Amino acid sequence: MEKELKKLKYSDLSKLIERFGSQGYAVLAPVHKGKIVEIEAVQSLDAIALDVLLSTQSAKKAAFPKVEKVLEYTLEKAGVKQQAIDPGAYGETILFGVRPCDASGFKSLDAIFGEAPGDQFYLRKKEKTTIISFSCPTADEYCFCTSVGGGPGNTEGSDLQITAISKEELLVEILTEKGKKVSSLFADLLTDAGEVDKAKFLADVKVVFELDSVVQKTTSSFNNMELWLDQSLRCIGCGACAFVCPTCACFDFQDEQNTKKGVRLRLWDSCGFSLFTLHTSGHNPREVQSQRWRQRLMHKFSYMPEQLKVVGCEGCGRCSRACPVDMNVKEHLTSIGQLTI
Amino acid sequence: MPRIGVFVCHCGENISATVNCEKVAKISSELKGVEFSTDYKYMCSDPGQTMLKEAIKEHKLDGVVVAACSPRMHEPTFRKACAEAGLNPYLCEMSNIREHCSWVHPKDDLTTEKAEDLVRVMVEKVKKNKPLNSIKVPVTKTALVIGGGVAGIQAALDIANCGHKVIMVEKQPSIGGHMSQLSETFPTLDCSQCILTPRMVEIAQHPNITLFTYAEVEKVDGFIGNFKVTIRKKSKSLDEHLCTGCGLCTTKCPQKKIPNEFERGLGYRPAIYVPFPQAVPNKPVIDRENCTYYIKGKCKVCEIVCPTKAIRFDQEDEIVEVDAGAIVLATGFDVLQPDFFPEYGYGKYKDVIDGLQFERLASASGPTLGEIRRPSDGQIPKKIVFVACAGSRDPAKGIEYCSKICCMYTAKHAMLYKHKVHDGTPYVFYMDIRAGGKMYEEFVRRAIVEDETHYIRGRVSTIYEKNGKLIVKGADTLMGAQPIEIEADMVVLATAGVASKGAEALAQTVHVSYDSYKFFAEAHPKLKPVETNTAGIFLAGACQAPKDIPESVAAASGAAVKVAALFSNSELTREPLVAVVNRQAPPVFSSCVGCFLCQSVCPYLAIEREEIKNRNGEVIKTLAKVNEGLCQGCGTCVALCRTKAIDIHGYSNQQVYTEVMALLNE
Amino acid sequence: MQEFEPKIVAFVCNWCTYAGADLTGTSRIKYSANVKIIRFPCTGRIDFMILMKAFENGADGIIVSGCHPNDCHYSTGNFHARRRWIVFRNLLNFTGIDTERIQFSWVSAAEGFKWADVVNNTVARINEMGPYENYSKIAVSTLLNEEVDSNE
Amino acid sequence: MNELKNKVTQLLNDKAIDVFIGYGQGSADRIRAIFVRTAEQAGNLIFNASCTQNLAGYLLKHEVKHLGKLGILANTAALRSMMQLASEFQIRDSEVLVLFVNPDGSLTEFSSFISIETFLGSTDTGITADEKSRIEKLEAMTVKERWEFWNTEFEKCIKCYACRAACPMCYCHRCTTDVNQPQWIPVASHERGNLDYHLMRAMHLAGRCVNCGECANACPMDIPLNLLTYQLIEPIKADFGATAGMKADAMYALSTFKPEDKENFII
Repeated sequence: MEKELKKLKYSDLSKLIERFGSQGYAVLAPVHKGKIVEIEAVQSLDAIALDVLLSTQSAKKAAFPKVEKVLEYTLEKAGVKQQAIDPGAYGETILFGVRPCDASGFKSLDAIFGEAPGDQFYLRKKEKTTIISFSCPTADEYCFCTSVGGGPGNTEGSDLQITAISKEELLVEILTEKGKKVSSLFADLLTDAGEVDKAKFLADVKVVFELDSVVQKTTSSFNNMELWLDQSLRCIGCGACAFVCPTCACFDFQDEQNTKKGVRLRLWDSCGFSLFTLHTSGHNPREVQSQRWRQRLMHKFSYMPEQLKVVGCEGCGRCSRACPVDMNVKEHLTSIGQLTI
Repeated sequence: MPRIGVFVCHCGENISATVNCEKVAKISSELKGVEFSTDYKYMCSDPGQTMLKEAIKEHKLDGVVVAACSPRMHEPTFRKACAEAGLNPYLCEMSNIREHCSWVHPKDDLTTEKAEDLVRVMVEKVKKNKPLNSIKVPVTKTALVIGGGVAGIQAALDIANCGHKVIMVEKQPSIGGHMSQLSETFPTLDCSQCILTPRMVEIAQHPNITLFTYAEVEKVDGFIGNFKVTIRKKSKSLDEHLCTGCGLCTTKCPQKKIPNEFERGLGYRPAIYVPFPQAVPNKPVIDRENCTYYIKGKCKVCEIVCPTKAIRFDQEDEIVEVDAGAIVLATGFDVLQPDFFPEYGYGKYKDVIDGLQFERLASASGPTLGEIRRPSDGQIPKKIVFVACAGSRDPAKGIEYCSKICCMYTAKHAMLYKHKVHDGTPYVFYMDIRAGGKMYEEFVRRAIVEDETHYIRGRVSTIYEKNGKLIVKGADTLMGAQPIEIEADMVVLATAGVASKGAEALAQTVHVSYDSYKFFAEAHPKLKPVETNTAGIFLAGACQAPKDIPESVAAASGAAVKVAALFSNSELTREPLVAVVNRQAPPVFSSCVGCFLCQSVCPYLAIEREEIKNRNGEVIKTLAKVNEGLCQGCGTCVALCRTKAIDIHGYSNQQVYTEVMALLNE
Repeated sequence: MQEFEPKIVAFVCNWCTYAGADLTGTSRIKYSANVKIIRFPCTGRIDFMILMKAFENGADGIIVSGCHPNDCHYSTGNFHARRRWIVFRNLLNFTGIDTERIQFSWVSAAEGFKWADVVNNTVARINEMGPYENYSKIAVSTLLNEEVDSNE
Repeated sequence: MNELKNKVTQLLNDKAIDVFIGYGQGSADRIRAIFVRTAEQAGNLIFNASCTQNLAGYLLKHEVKHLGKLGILANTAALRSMMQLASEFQIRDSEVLVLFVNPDGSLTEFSSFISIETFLGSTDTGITADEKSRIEKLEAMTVKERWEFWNTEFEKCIKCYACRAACPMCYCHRCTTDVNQPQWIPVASHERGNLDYHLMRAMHLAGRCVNCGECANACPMDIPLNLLTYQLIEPIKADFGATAGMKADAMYALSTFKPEDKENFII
């Protein structure tokens, strides 16, 4: 649809949250939890951490939670009796105050879970989720959205985007039908924006590498084990990067049962774990960490662009911030970009 | 899909009285994987076992749960039955719905529900059971007999006569035990020494028997068939090979006033001494506490007079290590210590003595050469009061049991006294007369009728001295508790038999359990009276509970047969419930990381290091490996293992985990 | 609602407490049916995790019982177990799991009476404390029909 | 710092080692582990107050080991980790060349485990006052409050296993969490799975934890995991006289015992 530009008084922002609530929307937003920032259900504006650069975890859990029940069953004398879980049994949700990279992160997930026949547990939740992102007035040295085709004001994936244009005023971009529908809940608070130079209010994030060349060089570096080893020697093989990543979609199925009944759960998984590829035979096609690190980069910068026509990275830098041993993906990609092949 | 069979036993009324067995069988039949379920009056009976076997064949069962008594009782029975029906015995489990359910709970729904729970747990467990094959371990055909009293002697001779080696360890300088102290024995009144000494000599001369006197067991390692025993031979200060036992030294020793233990302090002995004339071995030892040389540093009279120069003052204790396949405990009993009876003046008045002391007085080889004379002045007592149950059956004294032998020996004492002092009058205070046994009741009658012993039913309250007489106050409960006072010349207390000193320590050394009185505990009060809970260790005689001579001898022979049976094969088959370290295909090999914490907890040194080498012979991994010959299956290593690489058959992680799951999730 | 019947699991050593409980039976001493015994070869075998599983699956109380010190059938299993329990209790207490709900005891094969006492006292105590909810609340969450998603 | 660079350069030139594990400048103001394999890379070595990461874990990393003979810049925690690893047969004496920077900036080279043991004998290895007070604060709470506290903490856990990966003592190739027959620890990062995992880990580290704090530092969700194992250090020392990582041949507190061990809860 045609993008609409409106203005909203900062002081009215709290009304939005109240109205969403009264209209039966669940509102998920960044919330301070000690040193970290979680994305959680909120009831009022003051609970929301709008000032933070980024939430510790990405917003993907709105449609792809870390633990998700997909099946229930009972063990009966006759055999196993299943009860399916309705993937649609979720209420309308508004994802509020997240950053553009969170919103655009969903395009990778859409591509992955959207492949026929389509992952209903993800899709039905996503369907019912409206994303109201806040553009980025600041950035830090881990940010590199602009190098992967995004930006501090990138509207891709957002239904509404809000930008602070003064202490009192917010610019509201209505981007999709979904966004329009939600904005109708506070249409009375909106005034026409007219011409606004949004860029003025956005953080300056330098482009540090040329994406196409990184994609192409990554692809052709598959056998350059020296490179991968060099980059990953200090990697300790945890799953922190994958679990905070807005685009990582790998999951594991686990049955939890006692002698009577059980549930099947879908859980986040990570290609960084040695168990991820361990075969029953004891053979592990990715025996060492450098291979797992290679897989992580190849998947995001080679396989996904090739197969899904989307780069599996939004440049949010969460993986690097979360990494216990300071694996810095921006730095690694830059060095790949500088390879001469 | 598993095919489990459930068999619920009524045990006559024992279970069905409080548990609804039909219901338990019915509920169990509804469990996943249960193919067949039934209840029956006596599962352990022949028809019961036959039914079990037929059900296994007919329903092609691959697992069996018998809900009945304690597995400690009948697990072997039913596992054997399963084996006979072609089912691996380790696919059979028992639910204990008798000892742990029907006998301890009232008749109500909860009790039946508990039984159902216990069955469900085992059904789930047995699904995780694996077929196992028993382990063969070699047997050292040598028996260790600890204690050289009549029980130990009997056990040793029986085993030796079956052609097996025996090592006997006795802590006194001579074997013989309490029996060698007795004068005559009930009910036949034949001389104790006369029947015992030939057996003692036989021990000394038997080609299959090695005798260590003046020695104690310090350490026992290993397990059934393969015990490693450390024995300390206390120094006798004597070269036994040179000593001829002439006894010259004992006559010349300047120390002559040492109270004689064998005579219970009624006589004296020198510092270098033979406990009694018929001692085996009949060679002296030096009692270093009382020897002038060891106290003052000079004397050495014995060394000077010894014709064969056999004395060795600088001789040290010797530590001997022996292998044994089985152990017989025959450490006997002690009698209560004097301080136990302030109210009876035992230890305070010379003429209040205990039964064993009376035995010495009555013994032809005793301090009075068989004449009954009171210790204080050597006068012949005209009135003796015998007090039965001195300590026994007396909760106030903490001894609730009946010492069993006192009634009989008290009657015997009265008789011996009467035979020796014709004008004397014996009185016996008793609670009940317990004379069960062949010719026993008749014997007591004789004491009462022929030897005119005055039996008074009642407890003695107090004894005190009054101008040379012992005033015994008591009551005759048969005469309406009428108070009685007797002026006696001497009082003999039939003191309770108690566990021998050091019984507890020994139990801990050999790892057998013991009861609250420190008597060694049998594996089963009725069906395993001579076995202990520790395989390969057996009980003989009064170390288990007070016993008279025939009983001790019978038990000893019983224990001997158990040993002989164990020795009848060169290998013994052991339950395969041992730990095992998992193995996987390369490059993993095992989830064991080789931290070897398991090694440090293993009491049997059963965990070994196994090096995995590549083609070039380089070690690429070091894993723990269980030596199943040594492993006894305690499973301590399993609980410690962080990678869960080590597990134990029969109580595997899968099994115990499932049991908890099943128990808590109806 | 029906009154509270505590679920108590007893993890016991085969050689002492299990035999002791047999003796309780042969002596016909009565105790509460709430306690159900799981047999182990030795307290040394009892993994702390199996106790966690018991709580998770709805146990209101736990009894762990073995041989008196020096009496271990395997000579040292109970000593190792003792250290394990000392540390484990510390940890449970520190993480807010009520150690009052775990009773440790030494019950020998000869102590049929003691076993009955241990059981009855524990049952009485757990009855007072009531059902163990705060653990089971989280313990069974995924098995009940409530959402486990962290976002609702 | 130059002394360090020169020393490592020399070691590499002399082929005394093939790789040196040390600290280098990381992103922003962070410090990271670097693996020096050439003389010029030695120039990247730094050492300052922020160089606190325990590098000992890398000694067991497959790919690092395969680079050849290892040298390492160890802080006190790393030295203790090495002692503990040695007592668990994970590293052998004189297999690794160990350098240590003294407070005055001078270098000490540890030639053998004995020398490390002697050094540790005279070093403060306890937990910090701050850590102590946090533990005491928790201990002052009621059982219920503690339960609530840890529940809120564990709820945050995403089971990324950074704590396990960062811990030098978590070297098992197959952790209990990875065992699925039976599935002792639920894989899911729901409250139960998280509680189980962290209790299990704390128990498995009891008597082995050298209080380096890597677990807590590694946690992206800021869970104070170190407190779980730290609060066991004092009791284990008091009750069993054992402190982890002080001797290369030390016996593990939970695989040994004293017949006279004291407790007050077994009836």
